[in-house]
Amino acid sequence: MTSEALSALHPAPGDAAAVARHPRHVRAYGDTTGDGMVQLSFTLPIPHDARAEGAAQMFARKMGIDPAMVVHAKAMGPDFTFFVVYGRSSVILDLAEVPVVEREFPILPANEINLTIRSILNRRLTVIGACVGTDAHTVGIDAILNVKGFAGEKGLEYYREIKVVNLGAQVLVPDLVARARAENADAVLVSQVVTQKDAHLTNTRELSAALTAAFPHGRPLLVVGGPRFDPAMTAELGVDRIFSKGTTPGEVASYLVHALAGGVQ
Amino acid sequence: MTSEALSALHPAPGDAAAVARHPRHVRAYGDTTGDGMVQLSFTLPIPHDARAEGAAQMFARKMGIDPAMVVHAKAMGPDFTFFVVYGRSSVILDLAEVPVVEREFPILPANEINLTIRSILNRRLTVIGACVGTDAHTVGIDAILNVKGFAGEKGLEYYREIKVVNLGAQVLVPDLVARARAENADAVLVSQVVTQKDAHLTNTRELSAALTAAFPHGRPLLVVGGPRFDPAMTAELGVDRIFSKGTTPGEVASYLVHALAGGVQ
Amino acid sequence: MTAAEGKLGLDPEVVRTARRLAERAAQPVIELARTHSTVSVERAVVRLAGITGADAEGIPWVNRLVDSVRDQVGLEYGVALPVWAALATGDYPGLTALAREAAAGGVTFRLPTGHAAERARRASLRAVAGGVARVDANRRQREEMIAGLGDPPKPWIYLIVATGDIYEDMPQAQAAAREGADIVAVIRSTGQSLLDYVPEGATREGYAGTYATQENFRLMRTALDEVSAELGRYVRLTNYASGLCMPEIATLAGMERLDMMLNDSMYGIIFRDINPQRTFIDQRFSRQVHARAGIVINTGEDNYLTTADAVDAAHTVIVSQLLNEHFGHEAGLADWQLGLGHAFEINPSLPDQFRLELAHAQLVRELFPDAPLKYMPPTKHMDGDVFFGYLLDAFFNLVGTITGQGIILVGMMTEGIVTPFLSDRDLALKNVRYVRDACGSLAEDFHPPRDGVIATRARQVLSESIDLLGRICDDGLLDAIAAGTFGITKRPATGGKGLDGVVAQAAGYYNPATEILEGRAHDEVQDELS
Amino acid sequence: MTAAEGKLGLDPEVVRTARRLAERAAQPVIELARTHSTVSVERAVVRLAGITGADAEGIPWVNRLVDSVRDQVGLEYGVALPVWAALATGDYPGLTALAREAAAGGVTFRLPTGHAAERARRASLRAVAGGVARVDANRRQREEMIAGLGDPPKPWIYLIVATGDIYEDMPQAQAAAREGADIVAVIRSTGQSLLDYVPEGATREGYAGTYATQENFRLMRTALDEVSAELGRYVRLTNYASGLCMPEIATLAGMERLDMMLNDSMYGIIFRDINPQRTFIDQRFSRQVHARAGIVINTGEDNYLTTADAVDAAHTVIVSQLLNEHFGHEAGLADWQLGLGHAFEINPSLPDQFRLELAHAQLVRELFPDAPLKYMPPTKHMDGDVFFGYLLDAFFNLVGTITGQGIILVGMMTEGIVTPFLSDRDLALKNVRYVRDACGSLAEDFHPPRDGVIATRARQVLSESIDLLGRICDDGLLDAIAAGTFGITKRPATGGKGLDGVVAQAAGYYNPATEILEGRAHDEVQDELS
Ligand code: B12
Ligand code: B12
Ligand SMILES: Cc1ncc(COP(=O)(O)O)c(C=O)c1O
Ligand SMILES: Cc1ncc(COP(=O)(O)O)c(C=O)c1O
Repeated sequence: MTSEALSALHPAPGDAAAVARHPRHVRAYGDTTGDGMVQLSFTLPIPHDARAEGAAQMFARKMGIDPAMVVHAKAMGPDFTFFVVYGRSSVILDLAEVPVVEREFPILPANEINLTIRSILNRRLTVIGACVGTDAHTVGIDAILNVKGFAGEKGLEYYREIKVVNLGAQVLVPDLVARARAENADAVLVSQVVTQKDAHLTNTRELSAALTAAFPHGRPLLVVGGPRFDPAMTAELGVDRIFSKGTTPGEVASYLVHALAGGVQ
Repeated sequence: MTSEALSALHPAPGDAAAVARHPRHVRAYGDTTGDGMVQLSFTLPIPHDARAEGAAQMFARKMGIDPAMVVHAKAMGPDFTFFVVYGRSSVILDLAEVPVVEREFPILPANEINLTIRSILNRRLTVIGACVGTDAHTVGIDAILNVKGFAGEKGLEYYREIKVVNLGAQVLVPDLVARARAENADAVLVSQVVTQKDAHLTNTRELSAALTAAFPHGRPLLVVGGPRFDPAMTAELGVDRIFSKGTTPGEVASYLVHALAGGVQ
Repeated sequence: MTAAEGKLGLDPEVVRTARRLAERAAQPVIELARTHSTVSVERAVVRLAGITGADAEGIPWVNRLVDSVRDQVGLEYGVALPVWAALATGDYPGLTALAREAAAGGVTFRLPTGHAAERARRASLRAVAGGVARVDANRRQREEMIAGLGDPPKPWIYLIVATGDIYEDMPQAQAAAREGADIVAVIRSTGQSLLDYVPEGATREGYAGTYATQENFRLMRTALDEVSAELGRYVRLTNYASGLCMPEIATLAGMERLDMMLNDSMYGIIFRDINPQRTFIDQRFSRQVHARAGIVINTGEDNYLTTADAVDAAHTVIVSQLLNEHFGHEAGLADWQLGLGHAFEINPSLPDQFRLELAHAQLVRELFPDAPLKYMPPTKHMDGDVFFGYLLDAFFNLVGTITGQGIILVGMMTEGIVTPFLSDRDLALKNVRYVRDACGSLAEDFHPPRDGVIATRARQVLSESIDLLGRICDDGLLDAIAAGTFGITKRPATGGKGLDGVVAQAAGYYNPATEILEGRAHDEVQDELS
Repeated sequence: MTAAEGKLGLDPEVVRTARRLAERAAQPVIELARTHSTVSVERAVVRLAGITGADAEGIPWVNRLVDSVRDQVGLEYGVALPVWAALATGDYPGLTALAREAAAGGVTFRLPTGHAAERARRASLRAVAGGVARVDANRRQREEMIAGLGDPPKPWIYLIVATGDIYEDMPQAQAAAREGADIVAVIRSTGQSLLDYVPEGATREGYAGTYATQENFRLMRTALDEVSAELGRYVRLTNYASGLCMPEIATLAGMERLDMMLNDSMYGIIFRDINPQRTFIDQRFSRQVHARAGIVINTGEDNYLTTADAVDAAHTVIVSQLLNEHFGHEAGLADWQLGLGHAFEINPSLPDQFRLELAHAQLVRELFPDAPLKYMPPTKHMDGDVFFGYLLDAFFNLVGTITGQGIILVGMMTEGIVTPFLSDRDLALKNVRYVRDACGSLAEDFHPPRDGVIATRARQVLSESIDLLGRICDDGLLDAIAAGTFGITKRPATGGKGLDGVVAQAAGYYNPATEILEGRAHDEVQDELS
């Protein structure tokens, strides 16, 4: 770490507020700059006996918390113990290293989106939406697609130049791919809410492979969304864009015309 | 890690319950053996912007949580953001490595304690208690010393053969040492509850040094207690025994006669 | 009237009107269910007669058998006559052997007539009576165990396990019981309700839930019997009937002594896109089985409030409860078996949110004084702030306590994040216990004034319910569903999955299970049943 | 009578009896306070006259000065006459210079007589009037700011900052205000209340709190004025008067426009082992200053419940509040200035805990209808389970809302672990906001029956209070304290710290501050005060 970074962690008295305002290296903050305090809770599959609190402390220390205070330990039956730990985390974050998924496109008003589609495609843009696999959580995809929309913004159905085919829930990947071919879809929008055992990742990879295979001359845009997706994983999952918690329809529409206009290869 | 340990983490179907019952290596437990799930919350001194969730995720990853889900992020004014993270901790704990402060003495009934003191010392055992420094939390030390006691057990004053001198709160170290000399104390019992800026550790070290200096031919037993002490730190702090949260007077009395009888050098 | 009642000043005449309208709205659908059958109803009949097992692909023999019958003679007359006619040939040692042979294409089914028909009728009736006898025996055993072990006081604490692996579920369920759960529910894997068959055997993989199978039912009931004995309190087991196999799962539940079942007349339609007609027919049969088994059903009105707004749609919950009540009564369920559902889902940032919740919960309590209402915790507004989520669950528990709900589904702070951790359940139960013990009879101090926020709101919801019921009577329930009345989800009467499994009963349709369940065959099978 | 009142059916005659007994019990102690002074009272006088600064060791000049006077002539006549007599020599440009010289041993103090005495009296009166004028100006400024910016509705949200570093405290206080705090309290470093001087200047080191100094007061008030303007709502500042320097800190608070002060007639005795006589004398003077400054005091009955059991000792809280009320009135405080303290400290595992808390809180509310009661959150039973702690704080907030408490000290989930984190406060405020908004006027629905758990408990506590007051009247308050009546802590009248700072007033004792504060010098200092 540079000495400049170090001094940011230990500001000189007097100018602390100024220096601390935008340092590059930061620690967790309990009640004092640089104190590194965090709260952690977890269960260990061990009985709550003399060893338990020591085990919890060691666990926390292995996560880089030192000193670690085991402030709560509770037996849950004979084989498990729940712990709450407070302590100082050794992590120093270099903010310059944090990958930022900045929005790579401007947010456009509805009329401009309609105009752009018309001028580029000279026809309506066809979008197919679905929850694939066994996922039946449609509220998220409906929020994006239905006229009613989300957070005060109308959904994609509201856009004159967008044709929305919403297949609903629990759609099988082959059915979705077939429909995309039949409709000659420009974009496939898929929602995945259930994440247990990484179902969302598995399903997305499966869909991406199937779609690519079904469209040898270039597949439609593939956009996935859901509250627990990491937007930085597009390459890993083989999709064009990932939207997470709190997405609004306007963002999705703006992204689509941006991609259409060549923002995506 | 041994392959035996690894197989304990991934039990074969069928005998999972049996193998998992007492494995030597354990991970955190969310809802499935080996899932490693933990919950973490912390604040970073950064604004809640596009970068924030990425920063939180990186922070968690640096603590060995991967995958890390930032499930909650909340701006606290313009300069701070609070995060809640769930994810899989990489920590695998070797239970054999956990230091256990097992009670090194048996718990004795009051009459036996009185008898032992009488037979060894042929006089009453003198104990001096106090909260040193600026700490005014007397409930803990009173729970140990006062007749009323704690958790249904009578305090040390109740023991016929123990003479208790309770100096109360905010006692200066020199005053305590002087009184220990004046009373010819066998044991000094000190409580420290306030831990901010490690006050309890600083005060304990100061006391230990002063007591040792004042008794060149061997100081009284030095016992400290308080809810946030780590019982494994006796050597570091220069004390004979540390008692933490939930201590009962009977434990302390039993320890004292054990130490008296030579359990402590 | 219990102590919890009569705080809102509801007009009994208005309440009677609401019930009358619900009855009228339900009538055409009941008629539909009376005059139709489904593949799953027919499979349930054969299951009651004792068929088990599945082929190498995991498709149960009962499916193979009913499919063969359907292919060859159709199901308009029911599966019983052709099947027992085939068995009467003496060529097959039993139902499973018959099914195996049928799947291999080696059986020719015929609709028997005359004497053969009468023999098949009698044989099927006796065979099915064996299954019903098992259901009856389970019911008696439950009653005895409860009498012996003791029944926990209301509200019953309802906890979910959902690891996907029955062998992880069992210790978790026992742990939950030790921590205070009175009822343990095993959530199903996400895909199961759209399977048109019931998987077989003990299962260890499932997404966000564990498959409902007869063997899993048995394993879990055994685990809970064990812990019930240990704790000296009968711990109830719940699973889910809703889905394409409602009649069969209800049957298996009766045969494995489950105690409660999620069973809603419309959930499958709205939240699984199952065909409405299929659902209403299946629902009626499944409830007849539950009625016989002494199982308490749980309805699913809480779900409406996850897709619709809890204030705007409050009256749809009441309407659905009144419909569920009538459908339930018609199928033979007693009031104590009607665990009508509702939920604490009002946006917590709405002013007076807590008092509006009190109004809704108290209204349901006063409308259905003898039903063991099932009250569901907040889910929609659980947004990842686990601390606040834990608090919100406490206020849910408090509403439950003040308004005397019968079954409290315990809220989890990680709702919105993951399926519950072991520790979530432990913390959640601590939450429930605190509220229950510390606020015990707070209802004693709760007296909403007649013209206050709470009583006014309750009367308003009731009056909106009556308006909606009136419209449903005019348009028909199926059209109302098609128009998106419930959960703002539109489900046309001919859409959705499973319509092809529906069949209109022909004159001469025969169903031995219905005969027994509707009390028409009692004399004939006295021996089998006692 | 406000809406919150009259729910318990208290007998007004019984309430009057309680007040009469409290007055009788307080009387001898008030007499003691009237006829004695202390080093800190005398230092407060000189502080009002404008002295500031400290020597190289950090001991304030005012201590040096008063100690010199005391060494040379004693304090029986007060410090004013000797000091202003010395100043009248013209040898010293001002008080600070005089103190500096006195510390160096270069001043000889004498008790002036005759004309010199009269001159010293007048000069001291005028000098002190300058300080009182500053206090008055601050009071007016506060009133104007409140009128201009707006005053938040009750209950006021009270938050603590306690980093030990005034420069960390300031942004934290502003952040707290932005998040919704109506009152910010800066906790003091653990050792300060036993210091017999007030530290000087801006301070950055303190254990578990920040030193109370005039400069820290000023810095923090400035920071809060800034954020008040930003938010359009006057944010109040609180600090602690209790301790060996109660009169001086009260004075500095008035001079720096603090808005509320922790000021209890017995806290220092019981929880800091300060001598009882010293405390009662200091307390009276400090409250006279608060009365003038328009400062709201907060009493410390909550603390009793951390050492004694909250159920067993509930009546000691009431007795202490009645005493604090009488001491307060006698010192000139109006009802709106009496932030009487109490707390939510009943063991949460006790059956009916929540309803007992409701009973206690409602009782206090009805006994003191015009006082802005200060209600303290659970601390003792906050055991490290931060999730449960967060829940318990919500039920505390709920009692506060239902019973209409005036000042809600916001509970922190990390109570029992660390002094609060920034995020603890943020979460705690979300907790408060939910309860306040969602349960808003739940009091409307709260009607404990006369013979129910709540009303019965409240009447029982009141009757135990009357019994205890009777015994105190018989034995004397000082003896009751010595016997461990409050907080089960025994404090004999001649024990504890600071008794050597007490002095009996001689005939001819003169205190210009008291003259003004008790309204006897108004004509003489009209010019200075207007
Ligand atoms: C509503 C709900 C239901 C409803 C669903 C109704 C319906 N028609 O959708 C019902 C009651 C039916 C239901 C059932 C189940 N549910 Co559910 N349910 C929820 C709940 C409460 C809210 C979800 C929601 O509607 N959020 C609101 C929407 C607007 O947010 P969103 O989905 O995040 O969508 C936004 C963004 O993510 C994004 N987005 C989402 N998708 C897409 C797609 C694209 C292309 C784009 C661009 C953007 C985008 O934009 C949206 C707007 O901003 C959550 C808990 C919670 N509080 O989150 C559990 C939850 C999702 N359910 C869960 C589970 C397990 C189930 C069940 C499996 C339980 C069971 N076994 O019975 C069942 C079965 C469902 C199935 N087969 O999938 C779990 C999932 C756990 C996990 N992480 O794996 C959750 C998290 C609850 C929990 N903690 O256990 N559920
Ligand atoms: C009661 C209390 C007070 C009372 C104390 C009354 C009294 N006479 O003791 C009052 C109200 C006066 C008080 C004041 C303050 N308190 Co305080 N207080 C508490 C509280 C609520 C409970 C502590 C307690 O009594 N526990 C019960 C006893 C029985 O438990 P115990 O102390 O752990 O003792 C047991 C064991 O640890 C062990 N033990 C303890 N000592 C010893 C000694 C020996 C020799 C042995 C063998 C065993 C032993 O045996 C005991 C029995 O099992 C805690 C919060 C909490 N819930 O813990 C805060 C707490 C301790 N207080 C705190 C603070 C900061 C203060 C103040 C400084 C705040 C302020 N600035 O105004 C003041 C000043 C006090 C001072 N100068 O020290 C902080 C300390 C933070 C920290 N970790 O540094 C806490 C944790 C609250 C918080 N989160 O902010 N407090
Ligand atoms: C009435 C009812 N049935 C069934 C379910 C679960 O159905 P599935 O297993 O299809 O997810 C629910 C879940 O909330 C329900 O309320
Ligand atoms: C009335 C009163 N005064 C003072 C204090 C704090 O005092 P100290 O600064 O001595 O810790 C408290 C704390 O609870 C209090 O209640």
